[in-house]
Amino acid sequence: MSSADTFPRLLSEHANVRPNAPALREKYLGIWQSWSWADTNREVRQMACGLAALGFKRGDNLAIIGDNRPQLYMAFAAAQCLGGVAVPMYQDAVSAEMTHVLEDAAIRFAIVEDQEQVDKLLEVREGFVSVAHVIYSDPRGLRNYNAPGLQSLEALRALGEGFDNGNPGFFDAEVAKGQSTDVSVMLYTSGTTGKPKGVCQTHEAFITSAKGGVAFDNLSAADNVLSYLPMAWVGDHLFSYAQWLVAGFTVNCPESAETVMIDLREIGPTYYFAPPRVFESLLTNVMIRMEDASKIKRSLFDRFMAVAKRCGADILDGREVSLGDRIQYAIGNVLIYGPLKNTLGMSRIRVAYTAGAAIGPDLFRFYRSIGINLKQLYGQTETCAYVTLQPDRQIKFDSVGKAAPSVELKLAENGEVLVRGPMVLKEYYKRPDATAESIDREGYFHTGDAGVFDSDGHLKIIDRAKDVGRLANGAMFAPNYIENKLKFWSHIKEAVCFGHDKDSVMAFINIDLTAVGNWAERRNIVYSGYIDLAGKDEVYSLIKDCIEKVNAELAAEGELSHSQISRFLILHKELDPDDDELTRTRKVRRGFIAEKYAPLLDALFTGKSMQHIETQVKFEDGRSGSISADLKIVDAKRLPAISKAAA
Amino acid sequence: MQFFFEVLIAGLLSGVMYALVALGFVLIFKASGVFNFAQGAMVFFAALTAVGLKEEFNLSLWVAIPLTMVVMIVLGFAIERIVLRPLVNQHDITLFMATIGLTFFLEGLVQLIWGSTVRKLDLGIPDVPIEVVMSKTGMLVSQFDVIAAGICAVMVALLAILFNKTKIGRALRAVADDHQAALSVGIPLQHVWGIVWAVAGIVALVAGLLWGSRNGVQFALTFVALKALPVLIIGGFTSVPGAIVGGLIIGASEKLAEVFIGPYVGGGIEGWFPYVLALLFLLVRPEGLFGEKIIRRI
Amino acid sequence: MIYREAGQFKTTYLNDSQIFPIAQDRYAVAALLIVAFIAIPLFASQYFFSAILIPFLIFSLAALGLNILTGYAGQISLGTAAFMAVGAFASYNFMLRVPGMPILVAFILGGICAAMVGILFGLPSLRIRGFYLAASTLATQFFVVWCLTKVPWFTNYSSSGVITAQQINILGIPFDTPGEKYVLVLIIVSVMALLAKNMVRSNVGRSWMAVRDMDVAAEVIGFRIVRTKLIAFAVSSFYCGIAGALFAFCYLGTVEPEAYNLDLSFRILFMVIIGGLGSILGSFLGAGFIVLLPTVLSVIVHYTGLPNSVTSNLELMVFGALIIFFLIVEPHGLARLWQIAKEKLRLWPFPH
Amino acid sequence: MKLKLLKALTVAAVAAASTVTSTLATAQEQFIPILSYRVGLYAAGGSGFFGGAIDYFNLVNANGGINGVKISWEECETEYNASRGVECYERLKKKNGGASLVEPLGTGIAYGVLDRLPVDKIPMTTMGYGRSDAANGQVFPYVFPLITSYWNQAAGMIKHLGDKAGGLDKLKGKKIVHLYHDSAFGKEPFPVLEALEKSLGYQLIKIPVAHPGTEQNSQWLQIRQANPDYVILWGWGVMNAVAIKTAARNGFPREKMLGVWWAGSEEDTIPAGDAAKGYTTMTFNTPGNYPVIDEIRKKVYGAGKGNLADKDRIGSVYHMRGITAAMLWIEGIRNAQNKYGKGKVMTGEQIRWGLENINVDEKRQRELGAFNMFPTIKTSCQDHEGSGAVKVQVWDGKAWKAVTPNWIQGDRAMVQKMVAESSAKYAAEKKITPACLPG
Amino acid sequence: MNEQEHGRKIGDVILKVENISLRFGGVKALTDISFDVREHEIRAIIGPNGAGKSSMLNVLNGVYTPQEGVITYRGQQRKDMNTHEAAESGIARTFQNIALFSGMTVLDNIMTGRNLKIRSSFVEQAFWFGRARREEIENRAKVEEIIDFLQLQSVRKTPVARLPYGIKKRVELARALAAEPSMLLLDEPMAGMNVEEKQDMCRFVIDTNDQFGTTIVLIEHDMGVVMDISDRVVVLDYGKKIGDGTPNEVRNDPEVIKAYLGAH
Repeated sequence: MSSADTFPRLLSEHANVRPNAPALREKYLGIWQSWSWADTNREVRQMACGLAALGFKRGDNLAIIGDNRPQLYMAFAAAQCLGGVAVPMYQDAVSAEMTHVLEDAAIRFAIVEDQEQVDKLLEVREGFVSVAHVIYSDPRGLRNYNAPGLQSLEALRALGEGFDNGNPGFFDAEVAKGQSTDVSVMLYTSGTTGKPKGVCQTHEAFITSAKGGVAFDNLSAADNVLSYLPMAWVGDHLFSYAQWLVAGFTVNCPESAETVMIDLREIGPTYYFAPPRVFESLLTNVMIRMEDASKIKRSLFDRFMAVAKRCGADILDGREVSLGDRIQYAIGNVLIYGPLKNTLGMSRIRVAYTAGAAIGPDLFRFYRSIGINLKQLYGQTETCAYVTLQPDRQIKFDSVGKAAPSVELKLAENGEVLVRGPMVLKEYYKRPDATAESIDREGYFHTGDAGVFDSDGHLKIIDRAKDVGRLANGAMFAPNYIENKLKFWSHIKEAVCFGHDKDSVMAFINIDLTAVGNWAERRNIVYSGYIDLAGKDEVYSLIKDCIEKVNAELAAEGELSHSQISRFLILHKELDPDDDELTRTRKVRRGFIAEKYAPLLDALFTGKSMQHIETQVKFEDGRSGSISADLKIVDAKRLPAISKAAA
Repeated sequence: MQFFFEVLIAGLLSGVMYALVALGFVLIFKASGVFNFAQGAMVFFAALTAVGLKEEFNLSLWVAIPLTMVVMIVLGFAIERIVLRPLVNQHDITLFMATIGLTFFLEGLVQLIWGSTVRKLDLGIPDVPIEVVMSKTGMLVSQFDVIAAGICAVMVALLAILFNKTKIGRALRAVADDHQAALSVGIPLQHVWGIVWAVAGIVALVAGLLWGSRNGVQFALTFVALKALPVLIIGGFTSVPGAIVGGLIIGASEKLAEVFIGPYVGGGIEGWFPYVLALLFLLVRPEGLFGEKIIRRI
Repeated sequence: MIYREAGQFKTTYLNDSQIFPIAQDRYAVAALLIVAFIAIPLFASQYFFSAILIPFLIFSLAALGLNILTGYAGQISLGTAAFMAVGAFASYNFMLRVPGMPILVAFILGGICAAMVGILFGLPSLRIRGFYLAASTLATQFFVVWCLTKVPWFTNYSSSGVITAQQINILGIPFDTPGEKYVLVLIIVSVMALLAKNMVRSNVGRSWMAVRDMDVAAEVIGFRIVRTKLIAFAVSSFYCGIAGALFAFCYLGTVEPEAYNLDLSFRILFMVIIGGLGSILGSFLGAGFIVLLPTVLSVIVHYTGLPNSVTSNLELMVFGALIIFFLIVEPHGLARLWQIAKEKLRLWPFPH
Repeated sequence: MKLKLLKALTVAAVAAASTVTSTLATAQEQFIPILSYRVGLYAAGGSGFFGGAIDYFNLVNANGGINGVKISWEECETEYNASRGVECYERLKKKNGGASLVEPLGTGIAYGVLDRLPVDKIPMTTMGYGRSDAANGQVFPYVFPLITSYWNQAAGMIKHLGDKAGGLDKLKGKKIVHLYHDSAFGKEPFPVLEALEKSLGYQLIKIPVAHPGTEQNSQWLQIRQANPDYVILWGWGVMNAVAIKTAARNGFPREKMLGVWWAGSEEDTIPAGDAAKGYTTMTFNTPGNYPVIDEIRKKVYGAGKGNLADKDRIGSVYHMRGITAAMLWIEGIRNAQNKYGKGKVMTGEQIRWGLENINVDEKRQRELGAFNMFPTIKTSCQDHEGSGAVKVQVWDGKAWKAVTPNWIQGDRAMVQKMVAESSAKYAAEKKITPACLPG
Repeated sequence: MNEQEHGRKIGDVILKVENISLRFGGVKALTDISFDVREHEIRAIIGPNGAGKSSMLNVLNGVYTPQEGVITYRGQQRKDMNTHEAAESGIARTFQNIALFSGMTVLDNIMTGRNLKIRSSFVEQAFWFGRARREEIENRAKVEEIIDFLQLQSVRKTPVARLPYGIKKRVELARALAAEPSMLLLDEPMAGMNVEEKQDMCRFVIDTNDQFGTTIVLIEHDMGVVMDISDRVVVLDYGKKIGDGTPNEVRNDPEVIKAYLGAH
C-alpha cells in the first residue's frame, strides 16, 4: 500500500501507476462513461486551478451538493489539492436546512450538481449567507441564469487550465504543501438532537481508516463499487472516496435515483455498502415478487431457501457441512441463489457491509445464506465510519465485530463505547465545547452508544447510551433495541417505543405500505391509502402478532424481559424526515415524536382504546396541511420472563 | 365478331361462378374483417360432404343438400367459437393465417371422412350448348352456365333480403359498419359472426355444388378460391355487388385475354392475367371498384 | 436461470449496440456456431444433411427475406417463391452463359436479378396496402412462373422446362456431397443473417419499421416512403433469390419452374408467421418448425399403424390445428415465445 | 355405415399387427420405401397407384416372398411436393437395411432425387413419366422409365391417330391440337410432336392450360375456333375431367380426343359423367381382369390386408398400374437374386442390375398371371424403357375398354435418336461420361 | 445553432401563410387563413374542437395540400409544402394521436428522428462498417442527449407500446427533437394529460425553445396551458381565423370569448 499521506497525493500516485485504469464511471447518456485515473487527475487539477483562480484559499471550505457524480467526487480532491476542506451536504435538504451549514462553515464556494441545487443556493443567498461562487456541473436549464458568481464547471475548468498555464508549478506546490494532519473534509452529523455539527476529519484519519478496511478485506484496484448513498454521509465518503483513493478501485455512479437497481445490476459491484434499510427493502421486494411467482417456482424457492438457511451461512464461513447439504446447496445455487443474487446485482460481491443501524438477524442471515459475504460494521461520522468490523468467517448476527485495525476500544462504566485512534475526529468545527464534551482527556471519543463485549471479544451494541433508560421498576429499557426487533418484521417500517420511568412499554408503529399493502391485496382487503390501511382491524391483528413475537423474544433476554410491549397503536401517517420526525439518515427522533404526538402517548399510558389526533404535515412541494384520524389502541400479550438457563 | 361474343358470354358466365365464391369472402370480410382463406376449403368441404352423404348413405341429393346445410351452419358456428373468438382483436394477418390453418384442417378432415377419390356430382343440369341459341345465332352458350347464373342471382337476391329485411341482417350491417357501434347497441358480436360464417358456409355449399357438378367434386375445388381473389380486388373486399361485377369482369377479361392475346405469348396466361389485371386496376383505384375509400387521418 | 448479467455493463455505444448484448447469448451463439460448423459436419447423417438441415437453412434464408419485407417493412407478399425462382434461374443462366463464372458471383447476380424483379413488382406497394397488396403479389407468383415456363431461353431450351443445376466448385474446391453443400449453405446463410441483422439495427431497418408502423409519421420525419418500400422489396427479393438459387443448386439439383409454386410461397409465409414477424431469429425458428413438423408428424403417425390415407389426412389436420392453436396461444410467433422464455430466464426466479 | 373413416379404422385395427411386423423389418426382408401421396390435388392417382403396389407386395409376401425373402415397406406422404418428397427419400433410403428402389410417381420429386441416386446407389423407376431421355442407361444408370416414356407415348399417339385416319400419310394437312398442362409434364412431348409435324405434315396447335386447369372455357373456345381433327389431351389431375366436360359443353366430339395415360383413369372420367363416353386415351395397361388381380382379391383383400379403402377401385387403371410397377420391381429383384444369390436381400446396386436386365415376355406374363396386362418388356443398359409400346383405350361410360387389340409403337428410331441427343446434352452439362455400369 | 441565438430573443418572420383554404370534398376545413411565425417564438394555434387546428398544422408540413393560398417559409414562396422537403428544411412535428412506431423501442423511435442526418447507404449499413457504424454511434450519442434532456433514461430500451400515455407523448417530442429542427409543430402536446404531466410537458416545450432556440408552433384545445407559454396566439373557429395576437390581447378579444363560451 502506498505511502502517500494526503488524498491529492494518492490521486496523483494512481494517475502515475495506473493512468488508463478506470477510476470513475457514470451512467450517462445511456452508457457507462469512464474517467481513467489520468483523466481524473487532469480534471481535478483543472478544477483546483480554476478554484484557485477564483480565489479559493488554503483552509477555505468548499460546499459540494448533489447526487453521486464523478465531477463532485473530483471536487473533493480539487478542494483538498488547494489545502481546502470539502463540505459535502445532503442534496435533498431544502434551502432552509442548508442555511445552517452554509453559515456555520462560512461557505463562499460551492460546487453543485444542477439547477435544483443552484436554485436552493441562490435562494439562500437572497438572505444573508454569502456564497460568492456557485459552480454547477449540469448546465441544463441554467442557460439564462445570470446571477453573479454563477458559472459552469466547464467554464471553471477552462479557467483553471488558463490559470495553470499561467502559473506552472502552482498546483504541484499547493499539493506539496498539504499535510496529512490537515482537515480534508467536514461532515455534518445529522444530529439526533440540536443543530448539525461539522465533524472535522484529517487526511490521516480517513486514510488510516480506509487503509485498515482495505487491508482487512483485501480490496484492490480491480474492485468496483456503486456509489449511490448521500455523499454527505460518512459511509459514502469512506467507501467511495477514501477507500477509492487508497485502494484505487473504480467508483460507479448511477444514472439517477430511479435507476439505482438497474445500474446496480449492470455494474455488479464487487464491494458493496448499504444501510440495513436498503437490504431490508431489497428482501421485502424479493419476497413480494416471489409471492406472484408460479407454484413450482415458489416451492423451489422455499425448498432451497430452507436449505440455504440450514447450511448456507456455514458454507460461507467455511464450517463443516454434510455432503448432502453441500450438494443441495450447489443445486440451490444454480437454481435459486445464483439467479437471485444476479437479479439483485450482487453476484460479483466479495464483501458487503452494512452499518448505520442494527440489522435484523433474519435479514442478515438471508443474505449470508445465499452466499453474499455481508458483514456488519459499527462506527460514526466522528470515527470515520469504522470502529469495529466483522472479520471474515467470524460473523455473528448480533454483534458488530471486533475493533477495526488501529482502533482502541473500551467500554465506559455506564456501558458507553469509547474509541481512540487516528480516525477519531480532530474537532467539531467552531464547537470547542462539543469537542471537549465528546473527547475526553485520554483522547477517547465517547460514541454515545451503549454496548457490551461478548465472550469472543465481539462488540454488541444495545442502544444509544443516553436512550438507555430505566423502567419504573428499575429494569433496563433500551428502546432502540426493541424498535429494531420490531422493524425486523417486514410489515413494520418504523417503530417508536416509550417506557422510560414508566411501568410498561408502549409503541407507535408505522406499517410498511408495500409489504402490508401486498398482504392486504392477497386477502382482498380494500383500502384507499396509508391511513385507511393503517386503521384496518386485520392490520392491527397482523401487527399485534409481530409484537407478541417480539415480546416472546424479549422474554428470553433477562433484564430486557421487562421491556415487553404492552400496548401499541399504528400511526396514521408515515414518519418523515421532512416533518423532522426522522433524521436525514432516518433515525427516529424519539423526543420530538413524543412531544408531537403527546396526546397519543397519553392515551397509551392512560389505557384509552381510541384517540383522536390532528397532525401538521409538509407535502413534497413545500405546502403544508393537516391530517386527522381516530387511532385505535391495542393491547399485546406479554410473556413471563424466561431464565437464561432455560433458554 | 360472333366468336368474340361467344368468348365474352362464356367469360361472363364463368365470371358468375367466380362471383359466387367471392361472395363468401365478402360476407365474412365485411362482418368480421377476416380475410377468409379457407373459403376454398369450405367449398370443397361442402361439396364433398353433400356428395359423400348422397353416395355413402344412398340419399337423394335433395336430402343430402339440406343435411349439408346443417353441417355448414354447425361448422360456421364452430369456427367462430373455436378459431375466431380466441383471436378477437388480433392483427388482420394473424386471422388470415388462422384461416389458412383452418384450410388445412378442413381439407384433412373432409378427406379423412369421405376419402380422396374424385366424385361425380350430377345436379341433373346437362352441361351442353343451348340448342335454341346455337341454331339462331350459331353461338354456343352452355345451358349449365345459364342456370348457374340464375342460381347465383337467386342467391344474391336471398342475401340481399337477409341483409336488408331481417333483424339479423340489420345486425350484420351494424357490425359491418362499426364493431364498436354494434357492441354498444347490444348486439352480441360473436353471435353475428357465427351467423356470417354459417351463411358463408351455405354460399360455399352452393358454389361447391355448382363447381363440383361442373368439374367433379375433388380437391381442386379449393383452388377456386384463388380465382376469387382478383375478383375481390376489383370488386372491393366489402361489397356484394362488387363481387358480382368483379366476377364478371374477371371472367370475361381472362377469357378474352386467353383467346385473343394468349396465342401470341405462348398461352396459359389465364393463370396470372386476372391478377395482373387486378393489379393494374388497383393502381388506378386502390380500394377496388366498390370498396370504400379509406381516408387516413393523422 | 442461465442468465447472469450482473457486471455486464457497456462503456461505449458500440458495445451497447452489439447484436447480442448479453454475454451468455454470445457464448450460446458461439457454441451454436461451433456445433453447426464443426460438430454437425463431423457427425450428422446424410439424411440429416439433405432432408433436414439443408432445406431448413435454405427455407430460413427465404423466410428471412420474406420477414424483411413482411415483418419489418409491413408489406405482405404471397410471391416469395417467384423471387426464389428468379434467383435460381438467373444463377443457372449466368453459370451457363458466362464462361468461368464463379458460382458465388452467379448467386449474387441471381439475387440481384431477383431484387430487380422485386423492385418492379414492389411498385404497386406504393399505392396499395394490406390484403390488396397480398393479393396483387400473387400476380408476381403466377406471372414469374409462367414466364419461366414460357420463355425457353430461361431453361436453356430444355424441352420440359427442367434445369439441372451446375456443379458447385469454389476456387477449385468441389461441393458435391450433402455435407459439403451443407457447409456452403450454412456459410451463406450465416453471413446473410448477419447482414440482415445489421440492416435491421441500422437506419434502413428503422425506416422499414417506421413505414410499417406509421407511414405518415415516417414521411413527416423525413423517410422517403417510396425508397424505403422499394429497398425492402429489393433486399427481400435478393434474399429470396439467393435462397432460390441454393434451393436449386444445393438442395434439389434438378428443378422445374413449378417447384417454385404458390405452395412454396405459402409455406414460407407460414414460417415467417409461426416464427415471428419482425424477427431474424423467428425466421429460423419458423423454418425449423415448418420443415420439421410434417416430418415429425409423419413419423409419429407412422407408428400409430393407421393406414396411410388416414395418417396423411390426420397429418394435414394436425398441421392446420397446430397453426391455429399457435396463433391463439402466441400470435407473435415462436420468436416471441423465445423472447418471453428468455425474459423469464433473465428474471428467474422472479416472475416479473 | 359405409363411412370411409370407420372402414379405415377397422382395417387399421385388423392390420395393426401386420403393419408393425412390416415396419420392424428384419434383415431377411427386402425394404422398399413408398413415396406416396394420398392427400391433396393428386391424391386419387397416388392412392390408386401405391395401393396397387402395396397390394402386390402383400400378395408376394402371402406367396412366400421372393425366394423366401419377404418384402417390407414404409410409406411416407409426399403430398406430391418436391421438397417433401426429397425429405421422404432421404428419410427412408437408409432405413431397414437400405432402400431397394424408389418410385416417387411425381416429376418434381423425381427431379429432386435424380442427382442423389448414383451417390446412394438406389435405382428409381419412373413409370410413364419423368425424363424421357433417362431411357439411356449409359447416362442415367439408376433411372428406369420402365415400359415407356412420354416421347414414345407421343409417337404412339401420332401413330394411332394416323391409323385412325387410315395411314400416317393421311395425317398431312390435318389439324392436331395439343392441349397440355402448362408445366414440364405437358411440354415433355413437344420435341416428338414437332419432329413428327415436320415429317408427317400435320398442323400442330399447342394450347396450354394453366395449373390446375379448373377453367378451360377459353381453351375450348379456341379449339372450337380452330376446328381441329384431333385433340391430344396432355393433362393431369382435375384438368382431365374439366377438359372432357368442357369439350362436351362445346360440342366437341370426345371420340376425337386422345388423352395421355395420366388422363385415362376412372378418376378422370367418372366425375365427367356422361360427357366422358367415347373418350379415348393412351395406356400401357390393357384394361380388364387378370388372374393376378383375382389372386389379390382373394389372398390380400380376403385376408383384410387390402390397401384400397374402396374395393370398387380394385383393377382400376391406377391400381393396375401400381400392380404392374410392383410386378416389374419384383422381377428386377428376382433377376438380381438369380445373379447375386437366391434368397438373399439385394442391395440397391444389385437391383439396379436386375432392373437393367428385366425380360418379361409373354410366357413370363402368364406365369405372373398378367398376360397382356402390359407390353412385354426387355431392358438393357442402352434401353431402360424396355418396350415403348402403348395401347389405346376408350371409356364406354362405365369402364375402360381397349381399342387397339395389339400394342402399338410409334417411330421408335426417331425417339431413340432424340433420347441419345438429349441425354448426351445432359451428360455434357453434368460432366458424365456415358458408360454401362458393370453387373 | 450558435450560442448567440439561444434564449428567447424573437427574430424575424420565417413562416408566413396567406389566404390558406383547404377543403375535403365539399367540407371546408380551413377558410382564408393568414398568419405568420417569427423565429424563436412560441406560436400557439388554439380553438375549439373541429376548428381546423390540426388541418392547419398538416398544411404547414405538407401532409395536406391546400386548394388556395401561399406559404412562405424562409423566403421561399410556394403553393404547398412537401412533407419531405419540410422535414429536410428543419420542420419537425408531433401528432395529436400518438404516431409512434409501436414496434420499436424508445431509443429506436428517437433514432428514426435522425434519419435525415444519415448518409450511408443500406449496403454499408448491412456490413456495419466504416461510415455506417460511425454514423450509428454519432447519432446514438445525439439521441442520448435528447433522452437526457427529456428524462427518458429509465425507459430507453422499452418498446413504446408498453409506455404510459404521458411518456409516449414525450417520446414523440424526443423523436421530433432528434431531427434538430428549427421549427417544431406540436399537435396538442398536452391533450389527455393530467395536471402534473401537463406541467412537465410545458417545461419541456419551454426548455426546448429556450435551449435550442427552436421556433415552436403548437396547437391546443385547452386555452389555459398555452396562454402561459406562448408568445403569440392564433385563434381558429370553424376553419376561420377569429383572433391573433399576444395571449393578453387574445384573452380579451370579445370574439374569442364568444367562440369559447359558445363551444362549451
